[in-house]
Amino acid sequence: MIEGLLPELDVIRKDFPILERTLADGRPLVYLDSANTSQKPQVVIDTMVDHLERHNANISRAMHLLGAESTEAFENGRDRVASFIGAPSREEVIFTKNASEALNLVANTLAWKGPHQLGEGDEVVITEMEHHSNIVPWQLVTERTGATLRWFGLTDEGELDLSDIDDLLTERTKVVALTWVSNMLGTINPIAEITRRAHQVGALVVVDASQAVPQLPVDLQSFDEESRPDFLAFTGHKVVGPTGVGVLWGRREALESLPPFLGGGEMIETVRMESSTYAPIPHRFEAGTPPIVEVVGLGAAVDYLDHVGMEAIHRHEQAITGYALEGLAGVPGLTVLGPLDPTRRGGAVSFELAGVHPHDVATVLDTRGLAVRAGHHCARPAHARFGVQSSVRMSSYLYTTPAEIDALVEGLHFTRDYFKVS
Amino acid sequence: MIEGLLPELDVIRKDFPILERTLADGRPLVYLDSANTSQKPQVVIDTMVDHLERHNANISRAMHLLGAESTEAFENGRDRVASFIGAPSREEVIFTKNASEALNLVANTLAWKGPHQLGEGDEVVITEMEHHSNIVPWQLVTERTGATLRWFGLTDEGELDLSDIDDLLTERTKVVALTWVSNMLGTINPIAEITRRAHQVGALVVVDASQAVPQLPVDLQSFDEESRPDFLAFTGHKVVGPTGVGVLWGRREALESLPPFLGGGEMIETVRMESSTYAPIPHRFEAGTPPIVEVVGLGAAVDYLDHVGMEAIHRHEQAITGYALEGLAGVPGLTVLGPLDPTRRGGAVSFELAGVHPHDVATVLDTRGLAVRAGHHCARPAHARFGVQSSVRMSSYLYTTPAEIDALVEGLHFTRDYFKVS
Amino acid sequence: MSAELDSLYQEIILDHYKNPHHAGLRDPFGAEVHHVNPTCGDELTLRVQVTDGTVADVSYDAEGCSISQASASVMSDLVIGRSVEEAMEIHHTFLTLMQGKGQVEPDEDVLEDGIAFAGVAKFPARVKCALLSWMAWKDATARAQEDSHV
Amino acid sequence: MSAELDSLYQEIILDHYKNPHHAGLRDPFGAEVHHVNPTCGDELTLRVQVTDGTVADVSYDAEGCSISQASASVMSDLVIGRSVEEAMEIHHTFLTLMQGKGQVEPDEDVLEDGIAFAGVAKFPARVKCALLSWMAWKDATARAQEDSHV
Ligand SMILES: Cc1ncc(COP(=O)(O)O)c(C=O)c1O
Ligand SMILES: Cc1ncc(COP(=O)(O)O)c(C=O)c1O
Repeated sequence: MIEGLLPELDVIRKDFPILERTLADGRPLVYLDSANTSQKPQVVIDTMVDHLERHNANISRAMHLLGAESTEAFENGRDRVASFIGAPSREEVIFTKNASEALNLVANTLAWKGPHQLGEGDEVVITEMEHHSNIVPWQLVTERTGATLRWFGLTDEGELDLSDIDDLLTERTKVVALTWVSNMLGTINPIAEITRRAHQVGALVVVDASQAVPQLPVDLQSFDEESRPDFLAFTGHKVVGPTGVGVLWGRREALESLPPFLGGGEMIETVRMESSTYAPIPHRFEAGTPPIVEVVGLGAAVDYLDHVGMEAIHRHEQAITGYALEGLAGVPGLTVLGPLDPTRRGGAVSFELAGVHPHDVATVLDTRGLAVRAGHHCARPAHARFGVQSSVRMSSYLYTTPAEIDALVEGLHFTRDYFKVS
Repeated sequence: MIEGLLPELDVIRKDFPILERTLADGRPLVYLDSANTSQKPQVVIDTMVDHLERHNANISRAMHLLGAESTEAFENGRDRVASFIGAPSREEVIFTKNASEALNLVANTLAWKGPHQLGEGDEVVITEMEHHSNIVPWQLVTERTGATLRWFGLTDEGELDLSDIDDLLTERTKVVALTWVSNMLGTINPIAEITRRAHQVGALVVVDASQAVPQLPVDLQSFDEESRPDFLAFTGHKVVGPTGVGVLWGRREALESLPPFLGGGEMIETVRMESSTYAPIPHRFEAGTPPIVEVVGLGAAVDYLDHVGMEAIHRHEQAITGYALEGLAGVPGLTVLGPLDPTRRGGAVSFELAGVHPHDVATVLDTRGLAVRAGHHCARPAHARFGVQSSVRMSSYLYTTPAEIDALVEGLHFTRDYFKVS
Repeated sequence: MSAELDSLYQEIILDHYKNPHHAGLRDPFGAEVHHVNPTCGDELTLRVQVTDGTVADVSYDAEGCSISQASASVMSDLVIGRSVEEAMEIHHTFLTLMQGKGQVEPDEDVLEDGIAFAGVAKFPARVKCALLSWMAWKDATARAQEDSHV
Repeated sequence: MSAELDSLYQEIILDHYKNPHHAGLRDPFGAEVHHVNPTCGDELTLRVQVTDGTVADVSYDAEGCSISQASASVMSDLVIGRSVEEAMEIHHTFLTLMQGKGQVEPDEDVLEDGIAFAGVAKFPARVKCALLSWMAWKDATARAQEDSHV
């Protein structure tokens, strides 16, 4: 018996209709691509259907019963999300279309007049293990404002190289943006410690929590003020919610200090042709009709995770990841990229298999019903750092079983045989 | 018999589950707020459910069967939308989160280096009847770049006042942004003619088609080149599709001339820490995980509209609007804002009822099961133009019946009685 | 249906709507605010004068529906002459009533004519209307106090 | 399952993968392009020399999977020595095969070793791999021709 697995794994699996799907040859689906997107439990789908079939209306603007119901369902989603991440205030929760938009919202608005406007001489610090969505926005804004982009490198073990932190974080540093959990290496970064250091030099801290919120119990209120990030971004589709919705949490004063991002309906107070005034947060950053049914679905999703319990989910991930790392270690020619200690990493495990290109590994596994990802997983610089162009990634979630890991390991042995690797 | 109604209206109504809902007192729902958001047919809901229960995976990046199915479903949505609006090329169809983001995409990127970058001395021309989502983005970009915002005024009949077009459109004009159909006045603007004039002075033309695409047969290919707009925006939730998805169509060269908007996964070609290169359109403007299930739903939505036939839907809207205008004319003290000829307007009818505030009208109607909108409908400047602060708006769609209009008119008589207006 | 409506549009509300108390902007005032209900565009300019910790005067200029106008009238009646502390407590009681979805029993001793708004709580779309003037008053009072502390 | 795999990884493909033809960048060339499969990061630098309307040479440097590497090798074999027009037609035939979801019968007379890719069409995720070199070739050829017309 593997310790730490969710006790009622069978029951949980029944909640996810797609897991019952069988593929060609009657093979069951083995979905090991949850870091890419998670599967959805029935309750999320049903909640969305009920909304569309019975309560659909636009929100806030609508004065009628359906409008009131829809508004309540939407704002209830905000309450649910706020409580899920322990946000100090529900108004600090902004809905975006995905994590990428949330990160761009911050980067993009820092180009414009305001207390934190970037300019020549200012520096933005990121890391070499970021997802492209936490690299490109900072490249764009630094290029456009004349600020300088700098970054933390990585150790050979796949951790942040903090040895030059004193050189990187200076009074020129205006923003530090980094991921909490790497989607490629699985590394968990010391967010609180880095935030504290960044705050000492007066920088804003933006945390990409796209891989953290699905896996770790996140409680913003448990951070002391100095080590609590200023912004935190994640995405609905990785927390068993739908696509089309992401979240930007921001400390109230930090959010209020940003100039408007997208302009339009819902984000205004009064519009005159000559000029406009803007609504308070959160609406100030939610221009246009928001992703209503998606927020309703996201509310049901985080409720579902809460119900299973994030502590339990985290233990399950660690148990499965530990079991996977053991199994993978038995495959000749296989090298894992990133930390090897399952208690100090997330559930995404990237690896190379000597003699077989990652694409070919993925295709062979796919014909056996195993869904993994091959490529650079939107983290090309981290791949370049380790001298590889691409890798295979398996990633588990609360519905993953040890038997599925066995199937993966078996599939990798088969792959080696098929390509006659010796 | 009213001419032009959809022949199988009963059958169509059965496609929309929410229309079977009864409210307090067993009253049926009379939904007259479709310009705000449309209701969804069963086929759209079912298509989304099927996707979530059987094919859910991230797109493009995924190498496995589910990933391939999901990618195909998503890209099929792009084909469907492209054909629905007669786009010259499918790659010119960009998915955003709503119409507001689509409009902001264009406005926001014009602030940055590129052939169309705005600056001092440049002018952007909009109109006084725009939705806030086609005003605020242009206020923001002109303020931020030093360009000047100008606008067409309105005639007393609620049409664009084109008398000063020669003064407004000059070689300083870099962008003309206007709505095709007004969401408040119902006015249909002469898009082709204005585009032709704007192109003569070298301006880009951005059309807000949020109210046009749901109601009018739109065929971009049928425009000759000079009078075809450069950009066209609309939103999924008003064309019987889900929230969380909007569309920006752009002429290929116009899109290619815009610098990147949001940065991140999917929109890149190669990422290095120092700098990145970007994917070709459409992906260049689709950063992060797109609204996958929403695009799948939108594909089903436009298929549904195509199946009923946009010509037939347009005739139906005209018939219902004509019938409504007649009915409203019989209510003492009622003044319609906007054109009175149903063949020259869209289906949104805004009005005032002397002696009763629009909110109070809406509430009384709501207790009778009638859903209308009260307020400024995100078009405050157009209200100011007519010296009113707010109005009541009824808006119909393909499922609206003459009996529902009768119920509205009856409800308005009741409202007058209730408030003892003489 | 008419009963439901009558629970919203109580006579007291319609009376205040037709004859609003304390309407029209007046001097002297310690702070003036302008609040908008962005949903519908209702606008309210409101002045507050605080003297020795007491709400000495409230005056306003409002464009809006019956509920928001009547609420401004009732609110002014309730707070003028009270200590800021007492007035804030009434504000709190009114807020609780409005957010109670019709489940909260209004306290006539505290709310006086304000109890007529109990029915509004059952119309979520109208709660904002009833609260507009209260929110403006709270905002203005806070500012007036800040200024007097400077 | 193995049968399905075998239809993808035909001997011809694995042979080309292990011993790619025309690999390595060569002079002279009229145009050089760098194409990327953004999904997976596969990269290809490709040169084309067009002389008197004929594809005189194609050379490349590729990092990628078996399918993309083998495809570059087969593609070079097919187009080198042909007129640009003929080569474009072969390109078109190959494209049709790839987009045919496994329903298109490959024409051995036109595609020669390229018929081995018929199985790829059944793996939508791999179609891009097979097309990478063809797209690069088409792009480079267009540029080479543009330049020669200047
Ligand atoms: C004319 C017009 N433009 C823009 C919009 C904005 O659409 P969305 O709220 O979906 O961004 C709307 C609808 O609200 C509209 O009616
Ligand atoms: C670490 C990380 N950051 C950002 C993102 C971007 O999320 P989205 O694609 O939903 O915007 C992802 C997922 O793709 C991720 O894993």
